[in-house]
Amino acid sequence: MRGTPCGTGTVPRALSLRGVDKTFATRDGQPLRVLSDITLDVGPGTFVALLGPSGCGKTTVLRLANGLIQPDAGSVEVFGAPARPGPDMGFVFQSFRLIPWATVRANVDFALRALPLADAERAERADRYIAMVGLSRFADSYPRELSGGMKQRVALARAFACEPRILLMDEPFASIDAQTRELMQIELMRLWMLQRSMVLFVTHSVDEAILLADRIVLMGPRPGRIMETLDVDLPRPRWTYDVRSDPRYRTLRAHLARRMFELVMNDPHSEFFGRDLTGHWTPDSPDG
Amino acid sequence: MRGTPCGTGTVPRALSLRGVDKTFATRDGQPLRVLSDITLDVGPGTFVALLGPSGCGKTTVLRLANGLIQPDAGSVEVFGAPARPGPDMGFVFQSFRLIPWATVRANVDFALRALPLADAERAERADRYIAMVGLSRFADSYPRELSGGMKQRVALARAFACEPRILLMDEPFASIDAQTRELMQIELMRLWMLQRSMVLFVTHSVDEAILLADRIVLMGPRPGRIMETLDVDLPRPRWTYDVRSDPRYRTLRAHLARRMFELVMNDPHSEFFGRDLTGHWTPDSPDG
Amino acid sequence: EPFRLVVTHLEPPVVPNSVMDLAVELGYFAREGVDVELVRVQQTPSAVAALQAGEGDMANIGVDALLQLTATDSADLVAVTSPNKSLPFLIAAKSDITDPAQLPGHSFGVGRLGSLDHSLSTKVLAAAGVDMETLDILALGQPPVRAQALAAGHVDATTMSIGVWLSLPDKTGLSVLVGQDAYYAAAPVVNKVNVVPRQVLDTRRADVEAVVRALVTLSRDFSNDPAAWAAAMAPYGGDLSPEQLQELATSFAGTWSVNGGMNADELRYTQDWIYATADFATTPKVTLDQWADFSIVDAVLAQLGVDETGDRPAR
Amino acid sequence: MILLLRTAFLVLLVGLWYLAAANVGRNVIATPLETLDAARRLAESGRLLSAVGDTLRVYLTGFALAALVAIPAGVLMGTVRILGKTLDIFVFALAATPRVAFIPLIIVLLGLGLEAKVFIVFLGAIMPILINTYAGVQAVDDELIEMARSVAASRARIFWRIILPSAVPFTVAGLRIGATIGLINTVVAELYTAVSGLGGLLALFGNTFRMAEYLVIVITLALIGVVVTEILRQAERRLEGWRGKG
Amino acid sequence: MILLLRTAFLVLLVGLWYLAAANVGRNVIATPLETLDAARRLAESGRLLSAVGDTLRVYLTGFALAALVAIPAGVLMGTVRILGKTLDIFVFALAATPRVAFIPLIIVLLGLGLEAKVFIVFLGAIMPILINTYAGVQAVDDELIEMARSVAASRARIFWRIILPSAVPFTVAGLRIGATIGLINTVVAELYTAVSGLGGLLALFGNTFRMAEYLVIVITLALIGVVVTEILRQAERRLEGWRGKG
Ligand SMILES: Nc1ncnc2c1ncn2[C@@H]1O[C@H](COP(=O)(O)OP(=O)(O)OP(=O)(O)O)[C@@H](O)[C@H]1O
Ligand SMILES: Nc1ncnc2c1ncn2[C@@H]1O[C@H](COP(=O)(O)OP(=O)(O)OP(=O)(O)O)[C@@H](O)[C@H]1O
Ligand SMILES: [Mg+2]
Ligand SMILES: [Mg+2]
Repeated sequence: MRGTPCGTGTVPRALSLRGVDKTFATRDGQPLRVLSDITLDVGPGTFVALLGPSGCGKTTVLRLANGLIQPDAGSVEVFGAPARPGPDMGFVFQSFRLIPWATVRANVDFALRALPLADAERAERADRYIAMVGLSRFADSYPRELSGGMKQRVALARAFACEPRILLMDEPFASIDAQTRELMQIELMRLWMLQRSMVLFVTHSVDEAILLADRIVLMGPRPGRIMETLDVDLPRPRWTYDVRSDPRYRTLRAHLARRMFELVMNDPHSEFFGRDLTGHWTPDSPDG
Repeated sequence: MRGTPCGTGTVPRALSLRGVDKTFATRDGQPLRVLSDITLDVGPGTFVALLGPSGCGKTTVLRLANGLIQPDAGSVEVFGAPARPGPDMGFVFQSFRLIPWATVRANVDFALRALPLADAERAERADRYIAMVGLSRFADSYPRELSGGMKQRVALARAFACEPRILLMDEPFASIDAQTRELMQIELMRLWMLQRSMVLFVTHSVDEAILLADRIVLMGPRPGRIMETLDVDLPRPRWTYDVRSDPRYRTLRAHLARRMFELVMNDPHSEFFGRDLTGHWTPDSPDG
Repeated sequence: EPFRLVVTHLEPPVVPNSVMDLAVELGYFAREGVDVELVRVQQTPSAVAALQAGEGDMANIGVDALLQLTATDSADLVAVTSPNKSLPFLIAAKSDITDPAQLPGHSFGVGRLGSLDHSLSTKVLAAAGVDMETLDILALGQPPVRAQALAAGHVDATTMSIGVWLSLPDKTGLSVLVGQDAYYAAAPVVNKVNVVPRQVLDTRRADVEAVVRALVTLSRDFSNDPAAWAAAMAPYGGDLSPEQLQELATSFAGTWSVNGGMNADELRYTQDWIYATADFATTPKVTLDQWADFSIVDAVLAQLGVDETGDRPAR
Repeated sequence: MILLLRTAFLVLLVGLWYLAAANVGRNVIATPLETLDAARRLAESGRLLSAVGDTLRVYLTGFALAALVAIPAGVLMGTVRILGKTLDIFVFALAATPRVAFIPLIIVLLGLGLEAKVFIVFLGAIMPILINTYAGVQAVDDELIEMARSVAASRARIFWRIILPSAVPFTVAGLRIGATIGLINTVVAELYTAVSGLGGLLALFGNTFRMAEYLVIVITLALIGVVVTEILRQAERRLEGWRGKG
Repeated sequence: MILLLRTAFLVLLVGLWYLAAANVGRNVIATPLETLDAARRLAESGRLLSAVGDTLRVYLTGFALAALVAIPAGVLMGTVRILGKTLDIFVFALAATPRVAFIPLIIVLLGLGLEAKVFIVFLGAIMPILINTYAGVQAVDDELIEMARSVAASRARIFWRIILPSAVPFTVAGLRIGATIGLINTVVAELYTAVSGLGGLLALFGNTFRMAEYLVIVITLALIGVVVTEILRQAERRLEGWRGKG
């Protein structure tokens, strides 16, 4: 474990954001306040899902957690030390960010270089995770020869292969079909269980959030702030039974859907505030 | 209408692929067969959803339909003439493809230039569709200042604004949260009803496919081929009642989920063929 | 250690200055016991820089440059000999100009305003009764450019050396307006000398003497037997036939530096004349002994005796 | 901040110059003070100004022409691949041939005046701009071009809105290099055709070993180069503002 | 196909040359046949070959040194922004100053031999490579750099695997331009220091109006330029293979 635990609690925190503010400079000179007073404490081994309307600042929270950008106010700590990128954190970017001039294998290898591995071991590990995401046949292909979903799987393999203690995942399954997504979810849960890593997982799917997370953080827009934090009290593993018929699942789901509806349609800061909806629409209808 | 209808049928076809084959050259010299004998006829005003595992060739079908690439065998016709890009076809790309040095407004405007519109009319239309996707506040921002979901909405606005007779959409809602996605689905249905345009819609969500489409085309992998075509016989508009409780919906959904499971897990051409699944898993479990 | 002689031509020129190259080729330096290595550069400034960099021991440079350097006290060089006191210049013009008197109103190419060739031409034309001011002067830079410009019809007349004139392959429409003899008669100035840094004069006096001795000996041999020069020059004459070379050799009679080319009267005259040109309007005055050293030539003449056929060694 | 560092570096350079002047002979480097003095004298006599005027006229005309020809030519060669592949080898051959070698021909065809000089500058400046624009167009993102084709954008619009902006960093770098080479070629032109301008003064002071004046001309040339590249930097800042790199 | 078109264009050029030779005086252009004849003579005498050898030695040494210095310097200036912003203006100033102006100083410091010549080539070739690499590094995709930082890649790895490959199109274009300017400067060096190589022959034949021989030298220089840029093209093809543009 890095550094010594500190902060308000006595329990060590894997990730701790306290009173974080973030403002971006925009081109017309107007500053854009993106995050306001974000406070979030996550213990090791916890799976946290981040839910919120488009543009509310989820990606920004992940970048702060990784130490890629610095907050304008407040502190971001990882295992008690200021957050900074390292091999113990893995990031699955929303836009994949593959190196265009590197093959699939070289892209995964690039991330593994920060780890103290022998050459042979590194090669073995890269191949193992490429196989895990089903791309062995394309290990020597360049990103431009891959489909969207295949690129996303390379990004997954790259983050998984580092076997990090903290996984930051930004809509990691958005471009993958339902069945492959399920396979990837299973692999993610396996890794998570095995390594007791902490996961901060951005998703647009309420179902996915309930299926995977210990805790769900709901964010609201403009400026991004935490609206609500919910614990998911469903027994694990959730794959082995029909979790959807559990009444707790149904209650949680309906609640989240209603809250999302409010955030998108009724929050005066929302981009769709006051939007006229022709056609009947119910807040707890399924999310497509 | 462009050209005169031709082909085997007497009904004019909006889009007609016949025996289409496509092979890509890869860097190691090995040709990669991507599509095999794709035949698909779509009448005007029809909404077709394209479903299939990651990397099975869905994007390639869309590019062929738009005339951006040419088939190695077979023919691709739009309203009876060989497919070629034009203002009557709109494409929502999987990777957005915004012009980085153009503002949101200029990105939408760029697509409108091919239409015979006066300057004022064009500006009005761009602003109207930017408002529709909820980005009026960001009309003068550059793509790098937008979140992932916001970029995707710009791509939507760009395609919608052209009000094309054929819409080719490649996972157009993948990066948007559930509620905003629903709003966008409603706008899409509105446009589609209003203009009786033909839509070819790639999605990873079985629910979304059933909710939106007249017809669902299921594709299988390596080489991409059409496995099955299903008509969705549910009354429209499907927003006004709880379509999910309709028994036809449940049957269709279960069937598609099972077929997808087979394609991903049991098809010897699949990347995940023979994958060991620890933990119980049912083929008709929901797609997260 | 070889004695490095810096010359500003790229192969033996078809003028008496070629003795420096030919002395190497014909073994005259070797016979005097000095191992001379020729260093070829394009122009006087490069030659001067080479001497200062210690990359050369002797250089053949323009007298005007030597005077500038001496006057501004920026180099310690002295002239010890001149293998070819004045390069044979002539004025060439379009054929329809047959008399210098026709020149006024026409364009005339010079190297640059105030340059040596400009001043020389002014003097030559003045002797022919033409005021340079009445001509349209164009500064054209390097001699080959001046010749090109004349051949292409962009100027009506210009000064060039006989070497450049002879090598012009196509002279249709051009003719010599003032020949080399008339030119020299009107402007009898020394334009190139061989200089050595004073330090070399002190440390390698014997070598310097040997070099001068070899040059004088070869000049005397060519003066006595012009055919020998024509024969030696045969590989370098370009398009010139052996007959033309022979003819040229004969025309050089009396211009060979058979006594080392150091005539104090000529040098003093040259100095005064150069100081009268525009370039030197603000240059501090110098005296002959600051930039010329006669002791080397005197020592050589003491050994070889004075040749009475030309090149009077006045002091 | 940057200004401070630049000034510090400049002071360092002048210091080095002092040292060099003190240690190398006077006919090679004049001291900074002598140079300043010579600059004042040249400026007062009006000679410097008129030479700068002559030089700028040749330089700017030649450079502007080069940019006007090279950018479209580079885009054309980059987009019409068959044309590019046929011609590029000849472009490189021409670029590698010393401009000085063409001077006799240029004199015959264009004479000794402004046209000849402008053409020599043009020949020097065109190559970097062309080669860089050509490279820039080839590096354009194919996905954006496909998007543009898909919305039925005209060739002209693709050119102006996609290809050209995407090649901006290349073209501006090419213009920078072209500007410096153009200036060098201006001096060459002023030496090898009718002698004039700063090139003429450079030859004059060089041949007569007036090193203080010589350095004034060299520094003037460097300053012209700085001004032109600063103008290009401002232009680039506008065009590349979307990157948000300031 | 491309080969055919290139040959056709070459034939066209030779045709134009014929016409030009027929219409312009003998003092300026020799006919292709005369040139061929001169080439044979020069080649047989061994003079051409030894001159090419001299020139290549100077050229390749100077160019290689320039590349070795310019690429790291450009990357450094592009990544350490404060350094880049401080120095770039001086780089542009130096680039705009005619190399010829430094020749007296170079001769005094480095003499007339190989060192001086190599240094002149180096000075000419370094600028385009540096300016282009600098521009290429500034144009690198920030998102990729962020990704690399996120996986805790070392500075060296970011340099070798992200920055350098992304700047390849810029650097190769810079090397192309640098190669051509380096060759031109080789000729300049051979003219202004101890005369030698192809530059020496060019001056010799130019000054004595032996235009057939002169053209042989010009064409030899152009061919050297072509060979070097073709080698660069092959290198680029390897490095840029991932684009799949052939
Ligand atoms: N570099 C930037 N410059 C200016 N504004 C930015 C920048 N990056 C993000 N933003 C703004 O910050 C806000 C939050 O962006 P962020 O990417 O964190 O949203 P998100 O929650 O991840 O959205 P999505 O679900 O659509 O990906 C948006 O309004 C966006 O416009
Ligand atoms: N330019 C290309 N060069 C080589 N192979 C390619 C190219 N484009 C696509 N492919 C290959 O074609 C196949 C199908 O790609 P396509 O993008 O059509 O898949 P898809 O069905 O859209 O997948 P996804 O759902 O992941 O986006 C993939 O195996 C991919 O590797
Ligand atoms: Mg995001
Ligand atoms: Mg796809």
